Amino acid sequence: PSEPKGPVVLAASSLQAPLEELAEQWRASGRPPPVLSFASSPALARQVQSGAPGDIFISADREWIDYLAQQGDLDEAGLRTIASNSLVLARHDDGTSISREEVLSQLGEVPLATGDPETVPLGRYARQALTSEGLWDKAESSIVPTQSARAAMVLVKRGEAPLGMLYASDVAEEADLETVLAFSRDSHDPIDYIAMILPASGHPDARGFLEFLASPKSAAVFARHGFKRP
Amino acid sequence: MSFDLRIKKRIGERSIDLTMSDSAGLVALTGPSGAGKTTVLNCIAGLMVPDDGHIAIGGRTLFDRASHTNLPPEARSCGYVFQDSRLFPHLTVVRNLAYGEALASSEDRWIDLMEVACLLEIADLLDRHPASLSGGETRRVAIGRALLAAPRFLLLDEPLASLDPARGEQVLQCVERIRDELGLPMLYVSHDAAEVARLTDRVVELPLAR
Amino acid sequence: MSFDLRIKKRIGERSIDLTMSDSAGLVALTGPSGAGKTTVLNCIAGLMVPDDGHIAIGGRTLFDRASHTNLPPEARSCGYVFQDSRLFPHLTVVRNLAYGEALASSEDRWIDLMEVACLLEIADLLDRHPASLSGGETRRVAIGRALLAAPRFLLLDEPLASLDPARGEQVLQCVERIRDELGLPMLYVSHDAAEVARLTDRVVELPLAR
Amino acid sequence: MIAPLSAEELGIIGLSLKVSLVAVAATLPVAYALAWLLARKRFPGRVLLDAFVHLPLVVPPVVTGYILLILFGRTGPIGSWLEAQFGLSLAFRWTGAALAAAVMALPLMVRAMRLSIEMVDQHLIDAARTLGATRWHAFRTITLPLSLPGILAGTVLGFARSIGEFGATITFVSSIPGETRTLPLAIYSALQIPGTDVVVARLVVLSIILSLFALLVSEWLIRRSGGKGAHVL
Amino acid sequence: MIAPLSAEELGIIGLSLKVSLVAVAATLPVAYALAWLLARKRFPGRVLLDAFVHLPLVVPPVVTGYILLILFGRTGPIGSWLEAQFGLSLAFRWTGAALAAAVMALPLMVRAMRLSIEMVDQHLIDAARTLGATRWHAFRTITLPLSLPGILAGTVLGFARSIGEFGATITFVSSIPGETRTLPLAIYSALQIPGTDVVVARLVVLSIILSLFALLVSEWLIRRSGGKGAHVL
Ligand SMILES: Nc1ncnc2c1ncn2[C@@H]1O[C@H](COP(=O)(O)OP(=O)(O)OP(=O)(O)O)[C@@H](O)[C@H]1O
Ligand SMILES: Nc1ncnc2c1ncn2[C@@H]1O[C@H](COP(=O)(O)OP(=O)(O)OP(=O)(O)O)[C@@H](O)[C@H]1O
Ligand code: MOO
Ligand SMILES: [Mg+2]
Ligand SMILES: [Mg+2]
Repeated sequence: PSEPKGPVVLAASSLQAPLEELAEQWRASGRPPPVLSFASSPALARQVQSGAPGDIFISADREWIDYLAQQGDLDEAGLRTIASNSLVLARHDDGTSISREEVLSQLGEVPLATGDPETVPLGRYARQALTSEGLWDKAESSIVPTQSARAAMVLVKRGEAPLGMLYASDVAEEADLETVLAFSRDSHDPIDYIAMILPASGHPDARGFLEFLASPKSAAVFARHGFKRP
Repeated sequence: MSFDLRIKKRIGERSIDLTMSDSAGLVALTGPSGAGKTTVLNCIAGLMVPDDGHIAIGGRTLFDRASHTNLPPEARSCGYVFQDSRLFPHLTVVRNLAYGEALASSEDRWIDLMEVACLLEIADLLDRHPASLSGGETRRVAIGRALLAAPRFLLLDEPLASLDPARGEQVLQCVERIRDELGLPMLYVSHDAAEVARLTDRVVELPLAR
Repeated sequence: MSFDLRIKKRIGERSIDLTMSDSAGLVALTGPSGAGKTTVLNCIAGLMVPDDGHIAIGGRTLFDRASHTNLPPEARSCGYVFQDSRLFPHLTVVRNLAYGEALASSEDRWIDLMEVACLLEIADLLDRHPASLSGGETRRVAIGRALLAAPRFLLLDEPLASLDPARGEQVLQCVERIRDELGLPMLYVSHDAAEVARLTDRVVELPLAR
Repeated sequence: MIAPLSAEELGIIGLSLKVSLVAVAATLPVAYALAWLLARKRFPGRVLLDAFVHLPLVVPPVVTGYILLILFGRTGPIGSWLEAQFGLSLAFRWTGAALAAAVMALPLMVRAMRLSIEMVDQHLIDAARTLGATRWHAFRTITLPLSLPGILAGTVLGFARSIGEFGATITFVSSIPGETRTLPLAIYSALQIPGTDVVVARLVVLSIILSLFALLVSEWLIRRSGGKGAHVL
Repeated sequence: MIAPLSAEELGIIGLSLKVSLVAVAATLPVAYALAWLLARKRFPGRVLLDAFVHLPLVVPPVVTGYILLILFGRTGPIGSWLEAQFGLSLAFRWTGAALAAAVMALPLMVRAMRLSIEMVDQHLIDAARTLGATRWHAFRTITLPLSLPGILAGTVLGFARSIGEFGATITFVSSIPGETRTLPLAIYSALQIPGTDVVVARLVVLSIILSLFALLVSEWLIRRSGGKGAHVL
């Protein structure tokens, strides 16, 4: 406990793998390691709102950033986009090979897991992307809405839902998942991970770590975990 | 032969050893407090298993260690008035009384609920719960419950405890009638010499043995 | 005046009404089962509140409706042998016995644990738990527990129930000694006429009233 | 805030009630049997069974849900068997939500019932046996009614836990409106969007009212039984 | 899988134990007092108090955590007061995790204890009073020891629930390694990263072992008390 602590980072759970790697790099460069705390973006946003003693907040959802800014809980000027993501239609890899057309013909017939379109960012993007491809009306009835991107991925991976609209980053590192269709960036709102210094922050390394996260070197790490450069 | 008993039982630090063969209908069991009278009754009722011996009543073998006979309590048809009454706290008096009656086949019954209620003067208690009964009232209900189960023999552990002389006398007369008219074997535990003398001349005294 | 009682109490469908003024040390309370003897003792001990009346024992007023006096049970210093013994199931015999003794101030005590254990022949039961005692053993421990609480008067609800003649005789002699040597007021509930006659000529009979 | 209930809210309440009632009703006999075993029998593996019953309490709900998914999902060993044999599908169905609620309620129900069974005086059962009752009859007429306070307490606990169950449910059967989106899942959903405090508050109040209602019913049942079940003289 | 525990795992276990033990120890007297009130006293608002005690069971854990955040956060009414008066900070501290665990365990503890208190024969307390015991002394020497089975059952339930508590904790105090990341939060964390099945399985097994241990201790305590607490003759 006597060893000095780095800045406290409140981050969306989906960023856990790359952030832990980056924190390790940061520590290896001789600075006190940051304290990483993960939860869902809404939970973190509410913690920020009630005066969480953190230094940096990284949200996976633009809406909560806007909400906090609106409430006067943060300063929009200090926002940095540190990574992006893209959307894919993935299928459970059951060993058979199957053409894209056959998969698309299954839309609406078999369960398709994705985030809840009403409440979860993944679902919102999925609806936008499918709509722009003209597939939403067909797919809508068979959507299995989950409460997190990761939960949707697990359902497809286990074959509970043969299809899923998932983040590319979640599909990248999993076996049993096969990308059927990658959606273009303009078929949906940008999927950005936004970081900022919290008003309550007093840690001298906070700004430094934020800049580190936004650096090209970090972008490479994010990319290795399936994320895109902002 | 009404009673053909040989019971050996160690309980705590006490060794109980009773051998008795008697054709009298009613046998009194006496002895100092802690001698093992209740333990003997529990063995006969099938609630405890003797370490060794043999239990036959009215010619029916209930327990025999040698032949591994050991009837479960419900098959022994005994009417047991417990020293501590043991009424069912969640049932009204009438449902306590009827508990065993309902389980007996009707041809075995030799007394009915109304007779019992009159005999023991418990007719106005029928809808009450045991928790609200006085000591003597509890005792009378416990006696009634045992009689109504159509028993083939009776185990009475100080049945007159807590009873006033008038009600005690009624119970005694009833016991005498059962002895004389029905000829049911009865084992009667009591500390009252006069009571015992009136009922029987067959007294088995259990010593305080180690 | 040992006893100056006027107790009116309705319980269930029964009305109990007892008035008694007596300077005798030991008064016997008799009456048919369900007459209200236990209820009277409970009122005196402070466990039930009379609907009306006045309770004074040995010159101390314990309850008086007119002046709103109502001492809590623990302030009444009574030694109560309950009809149903009520030993504490989680405590050993010796801790049951010592329960009240520890709460009494030492100058009020007039008997100690070893005397009680010898008198009641419970010395080898001291480390046992109540669940393993026989009926008479339980009774003796309950009597001992009441005596050890350094009471200023005694309420004995059929103290000799379940006791064999030898042990009953010992308890009776003890009661006589307490009566004669200590002069503690005692209310003695019993159904045994001989027992009562031997102890006192002051008998209060509680009728079965509606 | 005090506007009448919307059709959607009514639907959610109906679903929550259905899921919880089915879960508690189905668990009741299992829980009682386990409680009786643990209270009255000494057998090898008793402590293990005891530990197993406590598992859903100890393991985080999300993990329990995940285990249910692995076992009872369409591709899981039990799930595929149920589907093949009985056409019974739990995945993404309200029946799955009921299973999750039942599993989470089980340890609470067992403990309360066990406590009550342990308090039943064995001497009363002896008395029943001498009056001609078989083991089973004595159990039905003595042990069962005398342990009623524990059954009621367990049922209330289990019902409240079912009404509040979230983590295992959402992991096992997702949050499908009208099928598996019970009150807690609806509340969680609303919490995900900024500025829905009023919706959340309404739903929370609704769940509180539901369980207050369950409490009142149980109090009434206890009183109706004359509190007699509570006497274990 | 059966490699010895890593320093990190030991740290997580230590933290989980600390949080759960503090939570249960601190809740014990409060829970018992509430149980006694509910079992023995009739007062206006009794059913409301009963309902209030059940709340953490009914309301989804995430909502409970959110309410704790609002009340006990640094800017919350109670949180800021505690901070100003005693310098006690709960937000994002292990103490906050203990508070969350305590709140979630409370209803389970109260129910079990209440059941036991209700079974204590009032006649024994009467007997104690005639022997000179004040209400308080009779409570300490009769009611308290005779309700020991309920206290133990409640403690086991509460401890198990604390060990498994997730939703309220992560919402209230986040998941800070070494400070608030208890076993369930570590499990959740591991579930977020691909390829961590072994880590998850190890952590789940560890939580099971912890509570198995708690069970064994409680069984041993019951046996040591000679099972005598269970007799309410
Ligand atoms: N579990 C036990 N452990 C040790 N001793 C026991 C146990 N149960 C009973 N005993 C002892 O066994 C002896 C016989 O008990 P039992 O109840 O048969 O006596 P009893 O003759 O009926 O006496 P009483 O006339 O007082 O009712 C008693 O001394 C009692 O203390
Ligand atoms: N809660 C109650 N409800 C109704 N009646 C009650 C209640 N409690 C006691 N009684 C009745 O009050 C009467 C007096 O009871 P009490 O115990 O004082 O009698 P007792 O004289 O001690 O009798 P016994 O010699 O049989 O012990 C009894 O008829 C009893 O049934
Ligand atoms: O503890 Mo949970 O996973 O929010 O029900
Ligand atoms: Mg006996
Ligand atoms: Mg009486």
